[in-house]
Amino acid sequence: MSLDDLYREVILDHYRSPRNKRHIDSGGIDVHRNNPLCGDDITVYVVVDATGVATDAAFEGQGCSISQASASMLTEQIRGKKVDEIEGIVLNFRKMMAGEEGPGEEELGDLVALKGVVKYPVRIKCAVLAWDALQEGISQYEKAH
Amino acid sequence: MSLDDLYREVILDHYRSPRNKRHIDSGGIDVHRNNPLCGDDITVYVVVDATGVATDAAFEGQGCSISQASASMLTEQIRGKKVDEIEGIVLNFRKMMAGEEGPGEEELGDLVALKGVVKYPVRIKCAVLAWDALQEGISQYEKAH
Amino acid sequence: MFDPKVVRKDFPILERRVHGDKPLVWLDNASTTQKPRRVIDCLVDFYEHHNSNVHRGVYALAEEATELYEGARAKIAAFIGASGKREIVFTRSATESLNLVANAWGRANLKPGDKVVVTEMEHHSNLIPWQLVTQATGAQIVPWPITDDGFLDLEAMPRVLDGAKIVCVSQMSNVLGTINPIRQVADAAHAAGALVLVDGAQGVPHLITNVAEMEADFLAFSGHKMLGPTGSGGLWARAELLDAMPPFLGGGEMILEVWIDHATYNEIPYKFEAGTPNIAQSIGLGAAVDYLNDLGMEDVRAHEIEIVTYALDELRKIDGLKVFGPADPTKRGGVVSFWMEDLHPHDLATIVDTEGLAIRAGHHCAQPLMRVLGVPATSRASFYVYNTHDDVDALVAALGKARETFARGGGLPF
Amino acid sequence: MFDPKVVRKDFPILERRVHGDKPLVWLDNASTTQKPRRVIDCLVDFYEHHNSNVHRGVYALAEEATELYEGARAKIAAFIGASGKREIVFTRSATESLNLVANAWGRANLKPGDKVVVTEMEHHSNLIPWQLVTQATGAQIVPWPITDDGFLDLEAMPRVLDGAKIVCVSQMSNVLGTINPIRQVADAAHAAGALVLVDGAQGVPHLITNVAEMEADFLAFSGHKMLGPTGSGGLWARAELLDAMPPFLGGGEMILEVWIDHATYNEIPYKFEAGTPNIAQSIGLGAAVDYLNDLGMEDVRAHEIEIVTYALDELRKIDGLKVFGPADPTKRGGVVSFWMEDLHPHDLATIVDTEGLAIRAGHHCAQPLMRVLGVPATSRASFYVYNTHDDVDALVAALGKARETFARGGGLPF
Ligand SMILES: Cc1ncc(COP(=O)(O)O)c(C=O)c1O
Ligand SMILES: Cc1ncc(COP(=O)(O)O)c(C=O)c1O
Repeated sequence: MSLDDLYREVILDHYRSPRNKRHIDSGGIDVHRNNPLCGDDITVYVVVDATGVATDAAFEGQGCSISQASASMLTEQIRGKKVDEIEGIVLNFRKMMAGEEGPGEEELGDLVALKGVVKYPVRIKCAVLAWDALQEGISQYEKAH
Repeated sequence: MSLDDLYREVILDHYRSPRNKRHIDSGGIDVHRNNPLCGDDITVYVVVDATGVATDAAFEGQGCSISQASASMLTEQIRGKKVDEIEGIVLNFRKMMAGEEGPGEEELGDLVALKGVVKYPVRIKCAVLAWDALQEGISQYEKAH
Repeated sequence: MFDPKVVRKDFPILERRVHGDKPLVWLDNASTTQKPRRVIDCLVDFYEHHNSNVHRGVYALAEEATELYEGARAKIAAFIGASGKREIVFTRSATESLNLVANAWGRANLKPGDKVVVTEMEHHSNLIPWQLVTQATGAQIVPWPITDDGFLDLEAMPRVLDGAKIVCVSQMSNVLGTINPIRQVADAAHAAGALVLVDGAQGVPHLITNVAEMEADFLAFSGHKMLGPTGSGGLWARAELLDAMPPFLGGGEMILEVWIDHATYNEIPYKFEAGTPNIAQSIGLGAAVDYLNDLGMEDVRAHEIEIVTYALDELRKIDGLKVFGPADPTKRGGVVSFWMEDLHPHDLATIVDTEGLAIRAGHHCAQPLMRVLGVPATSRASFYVYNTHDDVDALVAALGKARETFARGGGLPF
Repeated sequence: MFDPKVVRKDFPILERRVHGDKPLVWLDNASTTQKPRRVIDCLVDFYEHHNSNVHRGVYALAEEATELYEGARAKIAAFIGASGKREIVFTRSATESLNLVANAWGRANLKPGDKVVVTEMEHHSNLIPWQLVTQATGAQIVPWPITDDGFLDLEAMPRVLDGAKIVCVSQMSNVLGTINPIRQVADAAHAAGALVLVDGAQGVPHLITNVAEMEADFLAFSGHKMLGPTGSGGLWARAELLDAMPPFLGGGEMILEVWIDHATYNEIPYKFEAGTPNIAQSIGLGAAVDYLNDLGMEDVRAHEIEIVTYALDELRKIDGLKVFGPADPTKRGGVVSFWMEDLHPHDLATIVDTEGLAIRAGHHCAQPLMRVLGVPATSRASFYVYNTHDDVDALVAALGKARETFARGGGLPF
């Protein structure tokens, strides 16, 4: 097992300089998740406009490089996308985390760097933490609309 | 291990024809004991007169040959004795059950037949059940007098 | 169909001799079963290669131990037809599982006057927890009577179910061997608005058990009675019920976020597994399930019917011996309780022990049932996959010896 | 004094290699310890020769199993200086023992407004059970603060004890390593009319423990953290307290006489051991106690002080690494929690794992303490009798590798 697979440069970069790490009074998606294994916690915020487009996305919280980088990349990847597109990204990301090869990786952008996590099963929970929050947020949004 | 050590003829005789197996409204010692291992239960009754002599002793209950025979012999052995003599008998009986050799056996009469029980540790509880009740009764009596 | 004489060879303890040179004949399977080599090896392998706490570590051994532990959970879920492994909570024993339901479900759901139905054939482990919780909540216990031939009295069913909140019933009686009609009970109970808690301590090891077909709500089982290690057992419950229940024990692993005066709880089943669980034991239970699956539960049951048929036939030939429970071997499991005239069960068990046979004497943790049967205790022989006709013959011979020791007198000594 | 390099040879798992060819370095002893050959052999011997349920059978194997099980109880009683084996209740774990006290003692003795004191360094297992029982009874939890250097704040003692009913305190912290002054706490608590529950999960394996000298009322301990099997543990309590407490779990063995709606209970400790207990595991714990006695607890402690001294010295040489808890090795156990600048503990543990080292990262089931320390998590290495200076050196080297992987950035990432 090579650690380089896990700690790709782009991951360390997102960890050191997280994008969109700030609070939003979103009035939209605002979901907190915690990983009881290690105490990592993440809150994901998404502002969705009237046409169903995520005009802003951000996160807060603390945790390991994997959970932080994953959240940071998530916010970049979903910004400006429509909610149903975002659902597709969530699905593709989960597939990647389940070790499934396949199309859709190109849609994941930087997130492909997280592919190496698959070889570290206990760390998958870190990578998906923000995504669990996002998915919960989308369900809540869809119930409300 | 020979079963003859356990099931001496005198034990089977007391089992088949228990002595003093009846209820007494003793107004004196009246204690119930139960063996949770097997559900055996015994109540021991002793009438003690003003001079501290056990003028009558009896038991009720049901259980295996060892517990029944032991209770039956107990009633025979303590009848007509003074409470402090009875305490001596209890002590000698317990010593025998603990596998201690020693004087005092002659005082135990038929009870010596129970000596073989020592080789069957799980059955010792059966043999001492009535004696536990008697001892509890004596303590209660002594507290009250 | 397996040959029990071949199966025996998998169980090292069956080589034992007791009281000098008497080969061990293990006929107390309703109390606990012996362990096959495969289960023992599984424990040794765990401690020699994978021992670690589960769920909490990021290192190799923690990952291996967690995978083994969760793998065992999946095996057990499949074994009883659960819809997923989140419906399986590991416990130490059937007793702990039953207490979990009484405490977590009972304390949250019972109010003064509520009825908890408990059959007259229940083991103390499915009765005392309900006594404790009804005493705490003001609910009351309603006994469900049995018939003279040892079945649940179905005529009494409408009466006992009326107003009931939960029905506590064993899948198979550990005294009578009776197999209870769980599906029928569950349908009636649900129609009456009650939940059904099945005590599967005897049923799961011996019968083909499918919780979906049973339609019950809770099923407690005991790993050490199905070839697993001591300290293994579990609870199945429908996920919605587990989700809605408050936790039972508190501690590590069952939480999400903790402050000094409150906390949020983990998802099921972890919400109910506080602290370090019985890790090696639960993994060992998984190995026992593999072993039973290899034998095939259909064949386990077929062997049981076969040996009970033989045992009942042989025992009935003995003068003055009364067998309790259903006469039809297809309606009962491999538990045979009996009374032999003139011989208290305790004496009887001691005498057959000197011949190498382990049978149980006593109230079998079912004192209310003993009162219904009108006996202070019974003798009980119970069979499992490694028992043979030879074992039955040995029992019959030993009973003959017991009879000789206590030459006949007159009637029951009580 | 034993040589840990020789002791290691008794532990088969320490031969393991992980991630290819990396020798296993087990530094998560605060979570669970490895098992010596003697304990594993004891389990195998039990299942191959003596396996039976305890207490209830009259046959040879039941007698043997009961003698082994009760023998283990006596060993444990002696190990912690209890006045007799009736004061020892076998449980699965420290967690179960703590829940037993919270439920059996707590539900019977706490009223609205009563105070339950819990230190800020308690493990969730000594906190959540009290949350559950205070929520049920209307009592309230009072946190006992700690000082900056990781000790109980003794200045706060009079305030927190005022009106307290029970004080819940760990013998040794599983995060800070702090050894708490139990005797002093107990004397003050008793003077204030409160009982003292000691969580000995970390203390009993590592310190010379004598309940008579401690003057506490309850002591919970965990067998699997002291070389015993998973599923072993226990509770010591003063006999008068156990006698006066209502039962916790209901079922077989804990009763005397049972009717449908009420029952009388067995004498202690059996009143608290419902159903089939963790038989083989408790016997295995007895074997672990034998092993520790052979090493000698004085020497176990001396080795611990020695290795912690070395570890603290080496870790302090690392730039940007902060160790939590007392600085003086004689005032702390073999648990070393630390934070390494720029590296989240979770990442750190993954990296050192690839070098074969098992260390723990996270909140260590002590979230309230994490808040007090101002960190989301820590890394934790914890030592036991088989750990050597080589293990410390391997840790230091692996930390170097972690630092390399995460080339230095700026400060704590939170
Ligand atoms: C019907 C029944 N229920 C419950 C139990 C208790 O199970 P355990 O021994 O796993 O606590 C038993 C076994 O003694 C039993 O036969
Ligand atoms: C201080 C402390 N208390 C309680 C526990 C819980 O013990 P167990 O694992 O036996 O449930 C632990 C171990 O995790 C601990 O370190």
